[in-house]
Amino acid sequence: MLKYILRRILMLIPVLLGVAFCVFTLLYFTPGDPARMVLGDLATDEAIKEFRDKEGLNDPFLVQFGNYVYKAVFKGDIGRSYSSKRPVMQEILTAFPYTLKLSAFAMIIAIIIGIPCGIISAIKQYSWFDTITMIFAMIGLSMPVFWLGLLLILFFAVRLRWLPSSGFSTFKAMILPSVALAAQSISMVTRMTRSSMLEVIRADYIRTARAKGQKESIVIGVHALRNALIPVVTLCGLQFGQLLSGAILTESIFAVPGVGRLMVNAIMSRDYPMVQGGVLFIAITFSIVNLLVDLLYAYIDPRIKAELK
Amino acid sequence: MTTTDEKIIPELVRKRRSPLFEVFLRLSKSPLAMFGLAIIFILVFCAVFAEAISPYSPIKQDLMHMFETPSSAHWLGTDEFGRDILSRLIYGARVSLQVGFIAVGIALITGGMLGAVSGYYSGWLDNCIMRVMDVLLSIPQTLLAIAIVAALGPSLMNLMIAVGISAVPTYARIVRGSVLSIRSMEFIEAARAAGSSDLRIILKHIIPNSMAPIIVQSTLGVASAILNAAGLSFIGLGIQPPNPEWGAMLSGGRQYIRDFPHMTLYPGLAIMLTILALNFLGDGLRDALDPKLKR
Amino acid sequence: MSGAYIRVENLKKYFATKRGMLHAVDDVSFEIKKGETLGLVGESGCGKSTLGRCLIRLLDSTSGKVLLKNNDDDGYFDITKASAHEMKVLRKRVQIVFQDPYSCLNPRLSVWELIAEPLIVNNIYGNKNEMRKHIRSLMDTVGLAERLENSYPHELDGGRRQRIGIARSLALNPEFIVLDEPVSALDVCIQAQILNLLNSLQKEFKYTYVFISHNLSVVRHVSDRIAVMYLGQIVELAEYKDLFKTPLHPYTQALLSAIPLAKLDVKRERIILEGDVPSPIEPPNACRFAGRCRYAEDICRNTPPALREILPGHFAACHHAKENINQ
Amino acid sequence: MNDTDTMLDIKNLTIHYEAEGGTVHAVEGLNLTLGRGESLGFVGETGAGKTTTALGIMRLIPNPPGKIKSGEIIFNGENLLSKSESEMRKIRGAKIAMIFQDPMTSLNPVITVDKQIAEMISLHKNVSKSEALKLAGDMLELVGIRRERMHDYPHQFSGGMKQRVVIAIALACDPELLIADEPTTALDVTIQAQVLELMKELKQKFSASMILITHDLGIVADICDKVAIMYAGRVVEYADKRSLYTNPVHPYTRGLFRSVPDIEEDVDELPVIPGLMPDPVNLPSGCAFHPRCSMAVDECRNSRPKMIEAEEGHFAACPVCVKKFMNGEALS
Amino acid sequence: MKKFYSVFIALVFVLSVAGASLAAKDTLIVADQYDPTTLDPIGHNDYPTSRACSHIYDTLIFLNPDGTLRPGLAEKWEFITDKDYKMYLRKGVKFHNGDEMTAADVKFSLERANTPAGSHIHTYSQDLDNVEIIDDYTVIIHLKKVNYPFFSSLVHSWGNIVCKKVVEAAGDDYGMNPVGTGPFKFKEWAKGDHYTFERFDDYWGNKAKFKTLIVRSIPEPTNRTIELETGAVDIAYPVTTIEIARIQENSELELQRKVIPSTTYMGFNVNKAPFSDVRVRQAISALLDTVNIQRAVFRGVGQTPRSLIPEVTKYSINNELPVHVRDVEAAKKLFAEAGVDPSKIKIIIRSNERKERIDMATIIQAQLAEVGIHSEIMQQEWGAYLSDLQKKTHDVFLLGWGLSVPDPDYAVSGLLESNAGTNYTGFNDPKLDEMLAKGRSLPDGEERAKVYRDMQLYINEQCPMVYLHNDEAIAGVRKIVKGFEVDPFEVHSFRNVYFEE
Repeated sequence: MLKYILRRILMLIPVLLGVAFCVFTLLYFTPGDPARMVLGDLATDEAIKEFRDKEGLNDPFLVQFGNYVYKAVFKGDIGRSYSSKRPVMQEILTAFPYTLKLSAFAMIIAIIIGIPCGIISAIKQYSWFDTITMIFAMIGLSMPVFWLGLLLILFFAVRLRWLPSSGFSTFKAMILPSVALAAQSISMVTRMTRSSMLEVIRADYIRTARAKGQKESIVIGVHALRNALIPVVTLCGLQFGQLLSGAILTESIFAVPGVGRLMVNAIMSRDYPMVQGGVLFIAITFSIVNLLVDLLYAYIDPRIKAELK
Repeated sequence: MTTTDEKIIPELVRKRRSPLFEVFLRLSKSPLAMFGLAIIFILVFCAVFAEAISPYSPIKQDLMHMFETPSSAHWLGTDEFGRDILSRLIYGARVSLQVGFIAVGIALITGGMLGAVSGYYSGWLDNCIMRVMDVLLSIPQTLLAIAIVAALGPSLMNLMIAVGISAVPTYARIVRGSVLSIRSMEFIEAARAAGSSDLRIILKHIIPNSMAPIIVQSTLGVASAILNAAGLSFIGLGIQPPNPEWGAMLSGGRQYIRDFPHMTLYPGLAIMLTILALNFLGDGLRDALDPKLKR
Repeated sequence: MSGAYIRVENLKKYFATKRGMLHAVDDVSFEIKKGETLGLVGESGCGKSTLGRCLIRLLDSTSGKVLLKNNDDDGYFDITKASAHEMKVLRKRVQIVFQDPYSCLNPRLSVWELIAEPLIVNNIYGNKNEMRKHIRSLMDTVGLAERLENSYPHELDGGRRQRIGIARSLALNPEFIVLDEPVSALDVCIQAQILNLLNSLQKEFKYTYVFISHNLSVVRHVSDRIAVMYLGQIVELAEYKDLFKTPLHPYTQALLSAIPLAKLDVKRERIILEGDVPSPIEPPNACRFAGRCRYAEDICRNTPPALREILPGHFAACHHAKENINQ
Repeated sequence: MNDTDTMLDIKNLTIHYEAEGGTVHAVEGLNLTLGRGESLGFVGETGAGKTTTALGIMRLIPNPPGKIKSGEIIFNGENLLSKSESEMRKIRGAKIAMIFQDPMTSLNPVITVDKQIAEMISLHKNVSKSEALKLAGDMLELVGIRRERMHDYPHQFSGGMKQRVVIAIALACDPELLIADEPTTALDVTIQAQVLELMKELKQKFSASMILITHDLGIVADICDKVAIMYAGRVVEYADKRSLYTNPVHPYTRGLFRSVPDIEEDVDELPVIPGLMPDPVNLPSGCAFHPRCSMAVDECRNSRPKMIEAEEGHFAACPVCVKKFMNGEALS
Repeated sequence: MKKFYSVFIALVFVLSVAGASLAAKDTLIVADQYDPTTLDPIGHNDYPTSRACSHIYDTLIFLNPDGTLRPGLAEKWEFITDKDYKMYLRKGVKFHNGDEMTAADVKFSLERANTPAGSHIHTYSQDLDNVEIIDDYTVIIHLKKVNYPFFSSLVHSWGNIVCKKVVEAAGDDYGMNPVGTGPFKFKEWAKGDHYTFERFDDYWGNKAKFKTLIVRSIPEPTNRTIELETGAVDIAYPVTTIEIARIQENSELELQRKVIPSTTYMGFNVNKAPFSDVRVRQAISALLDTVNIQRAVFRGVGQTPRSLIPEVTKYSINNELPVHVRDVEAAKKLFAEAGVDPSKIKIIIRSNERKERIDMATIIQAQLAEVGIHSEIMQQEWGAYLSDLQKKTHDVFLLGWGLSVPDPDYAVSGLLESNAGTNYTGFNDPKLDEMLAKGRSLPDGEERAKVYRDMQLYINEQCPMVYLHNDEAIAGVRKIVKGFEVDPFEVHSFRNVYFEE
């Protein structure tokens, strides 16, 4: 198992190099002079030239990229933010807990609501509950998060004044963004649980369990659920990865100072090292989450565990 | 050889019906899918005949009638420039559908080709392509799209390119997966046994059989492309004003949400209905296309 | 020997897997006479389907030869070395019918298109009318009603689907057909129908068959000679009657004794084999059956037995084959 | 048949599935009796309704789409169809156990085999958890699997071993009736022989009654006492083994026997039953077999044939043949 | 599941109660639009950062709301010559780390602005030659050349005095660990969300009347107002037009507004045809109903400027000039004179994504269309926008210019002086450059006033830009908050704020 994990981590290296290269290329060809962005519109031409020299912005493309990778790999240094002058890593690590909390809450909400709804829907296929749940799930899936966010603000913050409309420092403030972000995940988890459950409860071993005289609740709750959860776990993992990195819109609506907003601001202000580092960080997080999901998988499904060995 | 059994069971007589029609027949059994299809038809109609059906020009300002709530003159009210929201929504359908379909087209053609090549000629080429896709997949779609728009500059075309490119890996994976699964099926072997060439096998056997998941994914993909584009517009990286785009309208109405919620309500509703319709249709298509492969 | 229509010499097919080389077909040699049916029996995973596919080069062999007698002279042509172009010509001579009558038919093609495919890809007919005539006659030959030509495979039952598969392989007028478990997915009644069909086709068109199956009674019914495979190797090869009367290999004996007979009062000694078939990945250099064989001795565990002619025309790969004659 | 010895009596059982194209008449007015200690071979082709009948006895018909429309299933004098779900649960596994066709899929892939067996034991026997696990190990040994392997997952076993586990589960609580639904179809011949041998042995040991569902007349000849032949949702012939194998009466039974290639005799062409099984959505009128029957008369088309006793304990649902048989005429 | 819900609800309840009780009135919570970029006073040139720095640091001189100056860290000063100022420093001023502020710190702080670290505020510091230490409490600031506005610029946050020792020790990390002499000391900064400062008890002047200052960054104007209404924040700025009425109507809130020296304009690229022709510029200016554009977009906030030097800045003749009137006929005539067919003109109007600017551009577009001028709006994100403007290939653009220093020179030189980095119009006029140089070299007085009067008239005649909007600083304040006043330079101070329940 350990060998497998190591191999997976090794396999990450080319992917991350690729990510770094992609982002580097993209930013290289993005209009806008980072020197100007860093030094401000009042800066003199000399200052700008000096900055470009110092930061190596005049070097050929590949040299710049090589330098970056060299520093990142051998010195663990992914640079300093142009705008705040702080180390990029520090900036990300300040922002990351917000995003992590936001995503985790959203994921928890999605799981708490999605899995039971999916199970009930599957057991009572074609019932009114099923129909309504599925329609709601579809609506949740179709609801643009920025619109849902606005509606939530309108009702819960503006009309009812129950919850604050922005910020992310108190528990109350976390509710609206988490719910807005969770909406899509709830729908996806519900749908996935339902379809996976539907497939599983038709499986032969469920019939075997029933033939033993087992109670329906245990047949569903033990025999079916664990098997049905396997694809749901993958989905949750993927979703969590998406949430972690894709909470950009939610963060911008609710002014959550997370990684997503950090990234958007960095892109807007040509903060190259920040964008680089941020995307790399997100890619790493994403990959680690995927790895964890695969391990969790192996935990749930002994067949996969056997393959990993 | 006798054909006795044919005399015994005579019910199997059938006329040649186009497979497309069959799919439609099955689709028509799902009310939700039909609802989706109807909405899409209305949207396409709006998009095509926007000039004819919208009551006002989408960019004509009327500073005397700003922020009007819905009335008989302006069914959905007016915005901060006194522009008719209904007309802007109708024209917005054109933009959104364009973005959705062209972006998916870009993603489908690029991703589909990469995926097909990757799946059919497995080996180092497959490995190469899939590692590149892994790289793209590990950058979140929205972020990738933002970065691409930022690099190319905001415009309708660039928006479509950005949304399209960011969806390429998804299609590459789906196409590859479906090519792989079909390639391992016995009828491909049977076709080879019959002497079919690679090209024929790809064109006649693999592509038609991998269409179902791709069609479904494309339908859902149009939905997510529209959503993605609206998201980009919402943060100011989309279509340039005064062109009507739903995400931008939503973003524009955002600061008036307390006094004039109609400005955010209708564009939001339009986006949601469109996505909902496409999702319903996609789900319906999935069911309608499926039985051919599994039964 | 010169009468042989197909000669297989030391054919091997290995697959690389994560856990090592899978010896699917391991050093197999035999020959097939023109117009006969060679039955190939064995349990799942013994390599019989792989062998069948190697025979007509649907799979490339690892080593060895598959020699097909030329039509115009007495020479042989090695299928395993045929170029792409030569294969295209050969496809018209060698064909296959697959086991699963569903997955071997493209679900998007109608019955008509399915049967027409071999004709189209080999450019048999320039004329549409002639092709139509041919397809109609093929359908008639295999017992498919004309009205089914616009149906799709999923609308048909297994028997009819298998008829389509047969029609496809007959379309090019082949000489040699590999029948890969053509009836095992079918119910007994349908199975009988298809067996009859295959039988009458052979009579009419003088086909040479290799009939692959795990069902011994079916194999016996159709075959002239039978080869028994175990773990990638042929362990016994004989005329069907000889094989059933005096099985020489202990595996064949066990196999035969395991067939449930739909008859009462047949006294048989049931030989129940212990355990399962071992893994075909990196098999030991020994008699592969030794682990389950009740006669196994040291020699069996150390030296792999060769396929020897024990009785006239009756080959077996067992160190004790001679002793077994009397048992 | 002596009434006191009757363990299972199925009367007029009708089971339908609601499908898109219409109602599937899976089982249509089926009658069947099984005495204590007997083993019954239940033979028919795919779609004849064998498995549905078995699931009907277990009351495990998936609903929707399936539904037991009418009939009675008298087990030990009590009608199973009038039992509540919780009463039924006490019967399943404890009194009636079932072995399913595909051992590959009938074990839960994420639970170790000892737990799967112990589950059955805990449900019906008043033992502690550890005791149940110990008993599970005993059961495994009984079916010929070493005890060390009790903590393995199903995927670690071969097909034949899995089927042994399934058998262990079924027999764990000493059931009175064992229903085995094609227990060896998915297995290779030599493995099939192993499993059949085991079942014979265990049946003896547990003195259970058994219903063996199969399409293989050879297996029935090997194991069963009684045979019922099923066609299109009905039993068309029922007799003890000897009587049926020596004197098959119903034309379908005879056709079935002849379709199987014989291992000792050479025939050029197998005598086949023409045509196909009827569409269960659209069963023919009268005798469901009449469209394929060479002996069909008008009566067959119009009225549904009843089971008639041809000789003692030998029933067949074909008045024409029974009459001929009783008259000593040759049945072609 | 039920159990979970009850726990969940209880948790929500407890946390909300806890949240409410935390807000005991020893804490001032403020909502600002953005987060500071850094807390290094010379590392930026934006309002949120200036505001944040103003709480931690002091400048040598302070600015009164009326534009006059008063002593800060310098008790008094004298002009030795036109370009040498002697500053007498206040004694006993403590930095937050306990060190005393001395002349060395002043020298270090001001000279540091001329290093690359100070590139953002280079305009202000560029004429500084060096700072001479006389003794621990006296310094002389030497300029390279006469520059009267320089002295006023010392009130800008670039003139904040930092602790030499700390800055040198911290290096690049200083921006997160600031040490100043101001009334608040740095406590914590949750980037993107809020920063927390605490009262500095050893402050040399009047100590703050509350203990903790929390400034939250809330970019959405609606959200700022909501938070103000719900009492989650005590002061919120900036307040946008749409929110004004809401605050005014709320009996618990007070609205403060003040016209400020900030100008939004539409600039022409004067080096690109047809805008190189002054008549075309004038014609386009005449075409635009700027007064109504301003009204439509800002609806009662601010006004349409008539001069480049804002009304509240000295020497402005804004109020003497006539109101801009749309005159389509005059425009047509000007086009005719210039020999330009307006229907053949194609303009790309550039702007960043700021809503009001886009709104104005949208109306401009419509008004230009009335004489057949075809225009497109190109909305760019800030980085690409500035970078494109640098390339000087643009047609027209919308941009703002705010004054942080009360001197008219800064209103003009940054925008139109030929060598200014932010001169995006490309205006290159020796006459104007000369006027600017002259204005800088004169002390305040009649003569200087005349220079700027002529300058304003000259600019209006050359029309390198169309003035669109003169902003107001608007803040919403809870009525329990006393002693707060919006600052005309938008660097709002909390030094005198206290609560009255």
